[in-house]
Amino acid sequence: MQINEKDKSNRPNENPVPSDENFTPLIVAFCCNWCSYAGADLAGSGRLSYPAEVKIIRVPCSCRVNPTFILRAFQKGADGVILAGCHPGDCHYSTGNYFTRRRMTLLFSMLDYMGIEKERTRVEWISAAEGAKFASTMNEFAEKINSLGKCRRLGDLRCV
Amino acid sequence: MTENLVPSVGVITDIRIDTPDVKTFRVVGRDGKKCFSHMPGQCAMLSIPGIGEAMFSITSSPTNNDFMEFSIKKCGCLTDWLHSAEAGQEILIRGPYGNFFPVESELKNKDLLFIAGGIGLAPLRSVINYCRDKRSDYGKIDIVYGSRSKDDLVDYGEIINEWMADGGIDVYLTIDREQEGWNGHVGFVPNYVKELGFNTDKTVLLCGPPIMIKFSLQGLIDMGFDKTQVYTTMELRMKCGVGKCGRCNIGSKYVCKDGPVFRCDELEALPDEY
Amino acid sequence: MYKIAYSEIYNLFDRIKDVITLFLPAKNDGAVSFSKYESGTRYEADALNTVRSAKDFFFPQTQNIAEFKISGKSIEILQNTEETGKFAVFGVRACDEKSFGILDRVFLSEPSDPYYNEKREKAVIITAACNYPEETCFCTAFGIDPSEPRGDVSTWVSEDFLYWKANTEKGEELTNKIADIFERCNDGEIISIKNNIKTAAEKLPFVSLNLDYWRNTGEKEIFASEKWESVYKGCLGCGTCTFVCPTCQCYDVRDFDSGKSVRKFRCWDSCMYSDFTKMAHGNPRKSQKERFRQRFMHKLKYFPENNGGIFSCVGCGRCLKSCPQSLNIIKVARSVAADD
Amino acid sequence: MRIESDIILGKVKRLVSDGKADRVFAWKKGNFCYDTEPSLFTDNYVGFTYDDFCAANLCKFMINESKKDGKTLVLIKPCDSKGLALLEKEHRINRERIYALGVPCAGKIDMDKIRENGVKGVIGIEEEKENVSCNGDENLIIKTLYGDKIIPKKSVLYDKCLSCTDKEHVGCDEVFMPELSEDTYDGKKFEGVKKIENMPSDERFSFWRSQLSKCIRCNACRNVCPVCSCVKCIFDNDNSGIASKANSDDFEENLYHIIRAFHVCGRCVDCGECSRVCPEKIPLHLLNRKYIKDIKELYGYEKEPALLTFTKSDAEPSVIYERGEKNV
Amino acid sequence: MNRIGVFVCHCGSNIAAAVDVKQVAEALGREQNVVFSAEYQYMCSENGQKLIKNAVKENALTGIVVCSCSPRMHEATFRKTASEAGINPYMVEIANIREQCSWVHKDITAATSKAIILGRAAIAKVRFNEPLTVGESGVTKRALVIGGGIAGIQTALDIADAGYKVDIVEKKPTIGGKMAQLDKTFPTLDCAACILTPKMVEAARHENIKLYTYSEVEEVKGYVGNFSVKIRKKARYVRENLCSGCGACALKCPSRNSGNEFNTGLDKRGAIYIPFAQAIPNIPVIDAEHCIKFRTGKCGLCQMNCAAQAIDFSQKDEIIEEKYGAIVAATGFDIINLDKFGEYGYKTYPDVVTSLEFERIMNAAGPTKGHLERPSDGRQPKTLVFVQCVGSRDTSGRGKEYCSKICCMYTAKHAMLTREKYPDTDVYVFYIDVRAPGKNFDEFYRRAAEQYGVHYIKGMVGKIYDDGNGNLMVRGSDIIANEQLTIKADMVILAAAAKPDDSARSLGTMLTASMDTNDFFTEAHPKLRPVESPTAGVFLSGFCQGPKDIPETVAQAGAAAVKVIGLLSKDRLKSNPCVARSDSLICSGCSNCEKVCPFGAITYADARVNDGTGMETRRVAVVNEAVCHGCGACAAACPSGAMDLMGFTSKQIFAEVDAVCR
Repeated sequence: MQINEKDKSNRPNENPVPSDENFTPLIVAFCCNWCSYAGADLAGSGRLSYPAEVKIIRVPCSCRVNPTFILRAFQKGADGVILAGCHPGDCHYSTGNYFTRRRMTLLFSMLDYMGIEKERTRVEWISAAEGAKFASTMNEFAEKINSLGKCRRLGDLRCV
Repeated sequence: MTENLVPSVGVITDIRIDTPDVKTFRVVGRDGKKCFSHMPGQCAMLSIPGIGEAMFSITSSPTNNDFMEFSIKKCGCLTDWLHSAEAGQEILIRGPYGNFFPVESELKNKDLLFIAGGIGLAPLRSVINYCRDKRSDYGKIDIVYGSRSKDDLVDYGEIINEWMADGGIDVYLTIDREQEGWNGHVGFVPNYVKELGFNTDKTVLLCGPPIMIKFSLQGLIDMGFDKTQVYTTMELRMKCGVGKCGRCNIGSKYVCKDGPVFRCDELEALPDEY
Repeated sequence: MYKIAYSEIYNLFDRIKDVITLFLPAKNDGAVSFSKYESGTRYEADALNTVRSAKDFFFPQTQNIAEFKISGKSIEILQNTEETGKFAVFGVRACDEKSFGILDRVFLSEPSDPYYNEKREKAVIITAACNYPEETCFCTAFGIDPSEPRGDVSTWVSEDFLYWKANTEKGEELTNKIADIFERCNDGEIISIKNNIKTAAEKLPFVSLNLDYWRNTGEKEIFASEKWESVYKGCLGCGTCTFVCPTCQCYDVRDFDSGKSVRKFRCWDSCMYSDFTKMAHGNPRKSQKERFRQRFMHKLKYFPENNGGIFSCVGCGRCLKSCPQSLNIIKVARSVAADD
Repeated sequence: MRIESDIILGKVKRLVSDGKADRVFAWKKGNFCYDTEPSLFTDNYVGFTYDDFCAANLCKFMINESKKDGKTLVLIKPCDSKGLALLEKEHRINRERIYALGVPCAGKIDMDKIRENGVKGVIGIEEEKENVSCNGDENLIIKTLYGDKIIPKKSVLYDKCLSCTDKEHVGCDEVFMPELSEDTYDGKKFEGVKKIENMPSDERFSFWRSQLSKCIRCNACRNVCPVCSCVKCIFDNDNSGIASKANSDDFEENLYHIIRAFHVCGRCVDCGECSRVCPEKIPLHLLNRKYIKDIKELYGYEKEPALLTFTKSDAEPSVIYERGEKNV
Repeated sequence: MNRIGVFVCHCGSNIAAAVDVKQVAEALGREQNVVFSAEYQYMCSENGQKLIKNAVKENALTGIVVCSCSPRMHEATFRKTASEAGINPYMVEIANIREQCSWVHKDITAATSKAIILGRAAIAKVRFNEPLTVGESGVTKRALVIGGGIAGIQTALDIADAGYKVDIVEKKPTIGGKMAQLDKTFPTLDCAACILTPKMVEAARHENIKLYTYSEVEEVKGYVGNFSVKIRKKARYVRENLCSGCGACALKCPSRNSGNEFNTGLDKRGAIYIPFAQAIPNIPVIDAEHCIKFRTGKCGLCQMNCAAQAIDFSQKDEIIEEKYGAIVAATGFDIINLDKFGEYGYKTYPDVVTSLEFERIMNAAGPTKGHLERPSDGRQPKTLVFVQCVGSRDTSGRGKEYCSKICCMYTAKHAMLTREKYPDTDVYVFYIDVRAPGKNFDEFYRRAAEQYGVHYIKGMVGKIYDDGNGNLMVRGSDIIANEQLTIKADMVILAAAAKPDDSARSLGTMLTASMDTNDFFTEAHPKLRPVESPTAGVFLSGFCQGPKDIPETVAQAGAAAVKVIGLLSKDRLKSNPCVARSDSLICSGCSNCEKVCPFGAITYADARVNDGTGMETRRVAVVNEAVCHGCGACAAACPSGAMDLMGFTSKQIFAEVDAVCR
């Protein structure tokens, strides 16, 4: 496309902008059913609060998460994506999270290489007993995304 | 017409179950009127945003001024969706597209022989009803229609109650295999046509699955018909409906624009692509 | 006819830019493409052809058509096409200019395509003669004269001057707005440039490309030729030739669900792609051979059949350069026509 | 010593007459001195060539060829041979129906690089007969419609040849005249990746944005890739949820190339075909090579593709946060 | 068309206090495909469930979304409700608006809008739910134990006692394994043979146990409950049904060149032999490699001397095919090869021996009849040096990184026994650490050091060499005294690292049971399922899972038996329907999915497919639904998207992501 070219100047500033008052980030958290989702439940039972911007999607194992799911979240306007699974060695399916670890390391490394702020992606190992860790991780992550502001480098302009 | 790719909104006002995998949808515009006028054999693009868009032949007769009907067989994303839709559903519609059976020229005053198989009756139904409504313009009408089973005969009710009741129309039904509760003819359409042995002065309108068209055409030629006497309609992947997107061609002809109705001698001059 | 010192060429561009949005060939990360001219943009005068052709201006890779909002059973249609402003394209070669005529036959035939038409009307085409045609050029085979490019304005370049000649009303209009930057001259000044180009063009390897076979043989016969079996083998089934081709015009109409609405757009498609004709219940063009054949049959037989013998090729040579596997229309045109 | 097309052809003919194969997949001389087309030779060898322009990797054609009865002889350059091995490992080819003849490679010439020298209207390319220095730095005489030009051969080799570290064939049935292969490695395999890694993230972003925005989604990179051999690519499958035909938004450019790189991650044989075939000259190999570098640094050498195996002591994803500059 | 019902639970005030449930129900009621929406006090209560059931019937619902507590709480409840209402239980999705919403977000506006979004995500997902049915398969009531050591014997006995048939496959001519070779056991010093042989006899006599000795597993097919195993019964050349076990053949055999495996090669045996006196079965075997008859065709002395006419030189290997419901791996251990440890001179000096060899030397039935004699000259050694951690805890890459666990204690045992029998012997032990964390273990070690006067030296041995006069010189370091020392030793005993038996790797491949880099079988969960392999129906017993001493082995053997019994007691196995599914139209057969599957649930088959371009035969992935656990690793590893996970399909997750981000 040339005349209809996605005019670069029309794209909102791609560099991080200081977050304004009204900015509420959208955070997608993929949690494995056996550890991290249960950890989130435990955070709930313990009434350990974290921002409501965090939306959890349950998957059987962190290894179910296809990179396209993460990119899809960014496409549709997520500002940060976090993937939480059992601690390495504790996977309910014994080896799932080892694959997750490699996949996500490499995927996030590529996003970083392409200039997409690496702080917008994260992998965390949270066991079913770590409700407090779940809450503190989400608080921390949300705070980081807040300071990064709207994700402008990976979203789809048609969706925002 | 310029806004050719932008459809208008239509409403499904009625859904009739014809066979286990065919339903007939009645569509009108939002204003309750017919969306546009057409000629028998022409098609329209129906779509549901996000699901898909496809070309369907308009099965109701142009003489029907109230609504359009589409008989749709379940065979893909969009058709699956439509089959699960309920009355009141809005859809997008654009058209009419393509050419039509020469009802006002070549076919006029001729004896007509309609041969259809399965869902192939859909495009012919429009012509049949058009001819019924302008009965005096046409000669004798014979209809040979067959399907896999009795349950797979589309528009069975209309055939029995209206067409067969009309004078001057002979309807011959057949099904592929014996079935309980069926006293009619059993056998494939091409063979049935041969058995019936029509005069060769008729003009034939033929539609059905490719294999049936092939054998019926051969049968007709064996009976002494000329290819110039036989019309058929084609169906291919269509996107634009206006001969520009470039995918529905058979040789140099675009089915959506130069077709879907072809005379068999024209078709024969084209590369044997389908 | 006007001329301007070649050293003043950027002043010319700046002038045009002030009057109308200007696009011209410029290098972007190693590939030359038509780019919007801003002060500082370097005109890539040496590049004979841009990687992609000028058809993009009228038939862009994606084109919004409409937008739909769905709630419950009802569908609402929203208009989402943007109006195009007037623009000029500088440096269009004779072949590309000729391709517009071919695309017009598709898009402007009834029913005329509104999106294409709008952009066509808004554009001022400023062509440039090809001083150094390349070995891949074979426009002359289609009766195109690289020394005599058409368009709304034609230009020629000598060592010292750029010559400017308006051919149409649109061209005149633009010329009048910037006429003060030029000096007048007469047509005779460019005769030697033209002759040089003609001499160079005569030496090109494919000037004598003979297409009589395609003109004189029936489509059914060519279609059934056994030659197709051997010519397509290297084809990857990619869309490179289609997308760089100035006359390829196949498109797809697709939906995109943004979550808020469904956007309907059309985008380039290629008959070389395996899913081009795929339907719910099968694909009539099953193998790459059939898809490959379709592309060349369309260019060399079907299109001429429907358009008074005009081939859907302008000899720009892009496919010769771009095909990853060195397949191209010349090889096909010759191999299928060959006697053996 | 030069690689002579005729000698290779002689060998091929001998193998076929010995019954090793029934047909030959090789290159055919085209319209121009530099154009060679992957071609199947069944009964004659008209146009057969193997020269400095035969850059195309033929191994992917074997997917279809090996479905046919009988055996196909295919010419395999050292860099292609890994692709063939991978196709075999992933069961995409029937190896028994292929006779892989390894042919030597002394680097292939990139016409675009010649054209970048301002050369137009090429009608012939010859190696300079005199002046062949002992270190093999040959010159090419480019004959054009507008005069001759002399260019050092090494300067116009494909980038993929300059970063080719391995001139040894793997898994071929036979390797012919391996001694003629020449080392063309410039010692800078990961330079390109490092250069980008060292940029600040804003710069990295604009680098890739501007490169990828050239993408026209012709799919040549995918279709030529010996690793991208899925019978149905997710990007072509309307049911996959991420199918797309054109880059309607920057996001789709990113998505396509990120996912493609990810899918070949750990499997990529670094043949460089993706960059060679890109009509827009996007350095796509820099994406794949980033993964090769990451894998090498994080996991070391492994028998299995990196994403299909693991060790319990693998690096945590946090390694990527610890390196480079921070955005917050 | 989807007809979805939404049910929002107040959970008393648990949800309703922080989420405006009315607003949620209203908002979700406006979503596409939602034809019914209601809120209620307690959805999980009888009345709540009745509400759901009625709504399903009255509105012809095809899908249900319950906005309530965590699916981990009540997903099963609502699935049952759906099932009772007549729709497929897997057409239910739960939006977790309690644990993950009302309990953690204080602000009602924020919590309510999040609850709506979570509800939307569940609605988006349920649109793509497919009815799933729980698969069932039968169970063959017979177990296979691979390995006839103490682990295998104990597992088999426990299973057999519970009334199920068990087969033991042992590759050696006799069962008994390593324990049969031991002299005494730590820390009680009771005689290994005395406690083992009764079990061997019991196993042989047990009506539910069938022994396949001198046999190996050749092929394993099938899956949990339905394994089909091919066992190669190697030719003994002795007809088991005729042999009386008199031993005359062995006595008469003129060949005396073969090392006696039972005595770790320290003495010789005939070509026809019974491994040891208490061998079970007590039937000799001909070692064809060394048999004169087999080598030259002449001899046959054994045949002539066999009164029972049991010798049969024409015997062939036999392949037995049997079906099993469960398989237990009990392949045991071996000691590592010491070729890479040149510094100890194991190969060079005959008086440098391994602990297992020492075990035989000390054993009354051993080569020296229990007298401590050194191999080189038969003299009684006066100075013994034990070296621990030979190849264990080794990070140099030559040995094993793990601790072999048993060496500290058996070395203490050896040292103690030596000192007890031969009080005039000097005994030194080089150790890195003494690890004695078992019942009475530390006491045992202290007894060796304190009461028996064994010299424990903390340090490593650097080199063992000959001083030129036929004396072994052991040079090592004493890191407590911080000095180098050299001991003139008559004999050196190396506590070589133990490793899984070599047969474990190939067995693991056959069973598709995952193994770690050391070839130990991986357990399904390191803490919670330590005796199960991730491959369903495969259980682990003994050392093959990790280093263990005898009581631990026996304990695990029992535990594995219980798991097997639990499995065999079922008539039908129900399988989770949320398993992977491969689309053969798209699958390229690349094997990526197979490689990441922890359960070996994926196999390949040639399928006839037609994707619209003609019929073709392709290699495609096939998921064994009975074996798949539904983790989804394959679905994410599949580049073409051919592999998907039911219940969590890509479409469903995309829909959820889209809904969450809308």
